[in-house]
Amino acid sequence: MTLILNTESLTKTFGGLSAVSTVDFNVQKGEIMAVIGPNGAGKSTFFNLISGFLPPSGGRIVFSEEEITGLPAHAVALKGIARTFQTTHLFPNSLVIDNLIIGNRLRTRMNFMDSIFKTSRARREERESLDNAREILDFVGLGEAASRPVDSISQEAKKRLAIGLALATRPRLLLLDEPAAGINFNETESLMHLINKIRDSGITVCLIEHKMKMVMNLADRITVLNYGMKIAEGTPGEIQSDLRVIEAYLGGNEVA
Amino acid sequence: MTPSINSLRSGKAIYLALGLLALALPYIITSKYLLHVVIMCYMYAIAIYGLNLILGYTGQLSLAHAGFYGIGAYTVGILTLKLHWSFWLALPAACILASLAGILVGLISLRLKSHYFTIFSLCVGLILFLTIEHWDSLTEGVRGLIGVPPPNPIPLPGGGSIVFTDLNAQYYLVLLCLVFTIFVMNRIINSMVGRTFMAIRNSEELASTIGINVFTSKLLSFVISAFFAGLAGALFAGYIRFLGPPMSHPNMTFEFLLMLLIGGQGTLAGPLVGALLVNTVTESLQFMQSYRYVVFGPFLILVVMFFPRGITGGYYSLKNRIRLKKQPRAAHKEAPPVLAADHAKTKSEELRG
Amino acid sequence: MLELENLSVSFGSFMALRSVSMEVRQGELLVLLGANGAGKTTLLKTISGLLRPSGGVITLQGKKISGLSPSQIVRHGISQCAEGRRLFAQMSVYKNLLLGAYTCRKDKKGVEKSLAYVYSLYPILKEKENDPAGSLSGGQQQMVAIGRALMARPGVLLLDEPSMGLAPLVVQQMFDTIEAINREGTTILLAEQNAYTALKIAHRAYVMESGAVVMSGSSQDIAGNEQIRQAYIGA
Amino acid sequence: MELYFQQLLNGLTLGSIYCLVALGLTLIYGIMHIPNFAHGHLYMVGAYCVLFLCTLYGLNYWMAILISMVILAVIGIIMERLVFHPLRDSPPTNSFIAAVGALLFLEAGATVLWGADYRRMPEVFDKVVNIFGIMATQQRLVVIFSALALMGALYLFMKKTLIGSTIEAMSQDREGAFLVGIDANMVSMMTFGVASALAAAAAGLAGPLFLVFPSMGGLLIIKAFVIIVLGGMGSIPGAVAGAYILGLAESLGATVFPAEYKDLVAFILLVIILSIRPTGLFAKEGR
Repeated sequence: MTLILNTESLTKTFGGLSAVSTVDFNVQKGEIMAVIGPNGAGKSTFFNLISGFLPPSGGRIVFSEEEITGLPAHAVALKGIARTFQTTHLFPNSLVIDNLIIGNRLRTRMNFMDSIFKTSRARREERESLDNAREILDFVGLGEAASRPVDSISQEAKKRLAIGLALATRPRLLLLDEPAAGINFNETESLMHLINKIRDSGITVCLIEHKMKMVMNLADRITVLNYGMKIAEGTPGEIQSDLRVIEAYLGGNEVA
Repeated sequence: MTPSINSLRSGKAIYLALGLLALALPYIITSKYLLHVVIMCYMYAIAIYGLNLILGYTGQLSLAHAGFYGIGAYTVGILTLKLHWSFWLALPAACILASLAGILVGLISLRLKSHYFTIFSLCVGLILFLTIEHWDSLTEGVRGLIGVPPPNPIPLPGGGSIVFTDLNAQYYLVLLCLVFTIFVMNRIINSMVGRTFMAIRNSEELASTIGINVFTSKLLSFVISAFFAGLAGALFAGYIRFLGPPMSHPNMTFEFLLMLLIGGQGTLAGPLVGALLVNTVTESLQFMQSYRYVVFGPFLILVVMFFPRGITGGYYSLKNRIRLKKQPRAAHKEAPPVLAADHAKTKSEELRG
Repeated sequence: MLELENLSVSFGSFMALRSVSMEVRQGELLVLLGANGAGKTTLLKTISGLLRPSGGVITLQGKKISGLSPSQIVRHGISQCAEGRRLFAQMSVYKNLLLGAYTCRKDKKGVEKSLAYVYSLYPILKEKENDPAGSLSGGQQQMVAIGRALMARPGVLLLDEPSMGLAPLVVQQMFDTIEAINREGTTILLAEQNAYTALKIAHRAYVMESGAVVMSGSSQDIAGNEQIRQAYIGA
Repeated sequence: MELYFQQLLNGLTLGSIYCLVALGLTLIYGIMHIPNFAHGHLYMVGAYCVLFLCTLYGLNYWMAILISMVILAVIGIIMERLVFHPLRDSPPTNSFIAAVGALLFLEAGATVLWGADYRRMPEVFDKVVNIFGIMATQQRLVVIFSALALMGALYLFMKKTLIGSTIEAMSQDREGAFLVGIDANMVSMMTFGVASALAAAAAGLAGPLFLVFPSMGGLLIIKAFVIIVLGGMGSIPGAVAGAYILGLAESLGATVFPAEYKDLVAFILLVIILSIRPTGLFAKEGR
């Protein structure tokens, strides 16, 4: 096992309050790591730090043996970390396939002169981007829907499309922020299948999720945050029986 | 990404017909006055294509546009009138200068978020206007630049030359530039570069997570937008041959905005449709002159309320809807979100843990 | 007293609440349990009129209140202390409390009485009366939030995760006062993640999972049930 | 030296007028998050109201200001209902554009009704007083002190009345305001009413010093934006500070720069400030 991502005492404070404090976190290459914790535990802030949306107040982030602390979001993406958001922002008026083509942008070198003169580079890159989009679309199971308007596909399909957009950047690490938020429980099955498939294709996955059944079935390891601090880490089995976790979730002094 | 991709393929015949019509226009309409109106429409359309790129495709409302238009016009005016440059040299110089101004303004302003950017751009627009109005030694201030020479004649190989005191010659010059503009815009918006702009319009956050440098992309869009404003201004100088400060006033930007919104922002045909429509209506309401805003003001409000994507956008969504209906496995229509009135999640909430 | 009948809320095709029926009896302290994203906040927001149900009815003492605006619902005697507190951070504690009594502002005497009551519950607020609410500690801010909701003299008080982000010791104090408020006659619907602590003070409980009620019963029954752990951490 | 004192006084006069306009703008921004580009044109309509009430109906100056404040409050409320309320859920650029539409309408409407020519309001307080050797027209002093009085009244309204506090509450936490039963519609209308009345008061006070014409609001509104960006958008103390800073900067700048560039001072100030601090001078961190 090799480490793909680790943070060392990562900290973020907002006006004196620490949303994330001294979190040491690591993800092994090829695993599915889940980050869980009660509301307000700092999970989203933690993702925002890793993906470069927020500059950390302290600590380090190392990705594939390279320090990425403080890099802006687009530079983090270029290093090979992709992410999704809780709310999906797709291009509502366009076709499903069109939403994915842009995912290949970071792999293209063409500038506006290329596009005006349709240079061979432009044509090659456009073709590659389209091929990439098709491939990803098949991968996330939306190949059939390629030429349908985004407005007309289901919420769950939109989720998969949003994940597809992140995959289209060909990341080595994929961060999923509550992939199952906003979809009905009976639809999570196909999503879990997709996440497993992503891992099997060699991409490391790290996700925040509230739906516990999903997390327990999916994750290889789980990190639990509470009050911005890491309180536990381990396999689903270990986490489920960890007293600190139970206390964080259900409150102390178990009466049962 | 826009429906225009499809319509471009299917509607080649229509575009060809429209092109031929545009070419034959001076021989179809005999009224010099009408031809003049069309020339003005084309000129405005060029400037509006610039505005469309930054507002319609990149999602940033810039109110400095008339400033760049003014820079283009005055560059040509000053270079040809005072320094006796050839129009054909002054024209690219005007475009370059407008673009340079765009870079400068963009470098400062594009870091700002939506309303700050809009307010800032309005101030920039006013600064440019006030500078033009007050820099007497260069721009002749409120008197304006009078007697800008027309574009220099182009000698023809077989003797004789194209003379630009002729209305038809002016028409073809402006038409050529308009075609160039549409060509460039079409190429841009149907390429990865255009998709990049639209990704930013959609969500700056999402755009940056897929590796797009939002700032430099916005800057590029802004500069191209300024370039075309400059081009339109330059043509104006060579055609109208009188330049006064009002052409660079933010009110001019508002006019562009009106035409763009009515035509349809974020569509390829929008600027031209808007320019032609609004100007024809304005001209037919000649008697109203400056009062026309009594009608246009409320109209602008109604357009953003009911047709935020303008005529062209409305046409496309209608077409889409029909296409969807035809599709046998049309998906269930999604119910609109029931979120009561206004409490959309604020960004700070989303960022919180 | 407060009754929800087949209440559904959807965002697009996502059903955040599916046909939830619930009954809050006069004078009781009812706790609503469930993990993140189970639909507790959605439920409270719907009762308060901040979200519009896509199906079902809410009645208060027999009168239909679903579909009314948030301000009308406050006037009907339901006030909410929301998740994240939603205080007016730059205003003084006193002003925050006073605004809580906005709907009954005409009754000057009543407002004074409620204020005295809130100060008696939380004496520290009296001391910090003139400080901006945002400058207080998390626990004190939560007191302001509860106090502000009480100022409307509600028949039913909705509390959304009052323990969120608070240190365990402060949580205990918070629950003690909630119990006290209930004892003095205010019906309380408490949405809480901190299950065991909440069950200790509650009369009855409902457990939610994925937008539906999966269990309900007296606090003792629920506390003894292993299924609740299942709902929270899937174990 | 005396010149500087004179300019100081002018700066305070200008600052007072800017302040009343900017306060309204910042209030509206705080509640609705709309940069109301038409606000300067409400000021213009206010000026015409005072002018006509004084000249046509021979009303007392103060009475005229008071009545036009009421008229403008009504116009402001109508604008909120017809233009901004329907757009509250659409993307921000749409409301910006709608504000531009309202601005065009008001300016053209004024031109249609009252013509494009410049008018002058009769001077009411035309005596010159001498304070410590500085000559000042009474009107300037009237402007300065009336503006202060109005600000005081606004302050009392916002801080001492519960109804006034709802404006502040709504701008600090919208959902919190709903939860205590504050009616969003009522507050939005009230905010527009108060803001427009303040603009009318500013116009009435400034009227005798400047000219009245349909496009008089154009430059003013942009200066008002400069002020509230300077002070942090939505911030009331920021708007007051920003207004006086700008007023003084302009009038003292006039002693250094040629007069025709005085309008540029504001915009250059803004460019400099936003280049250094993209969220304004006094903006709070976070958010």
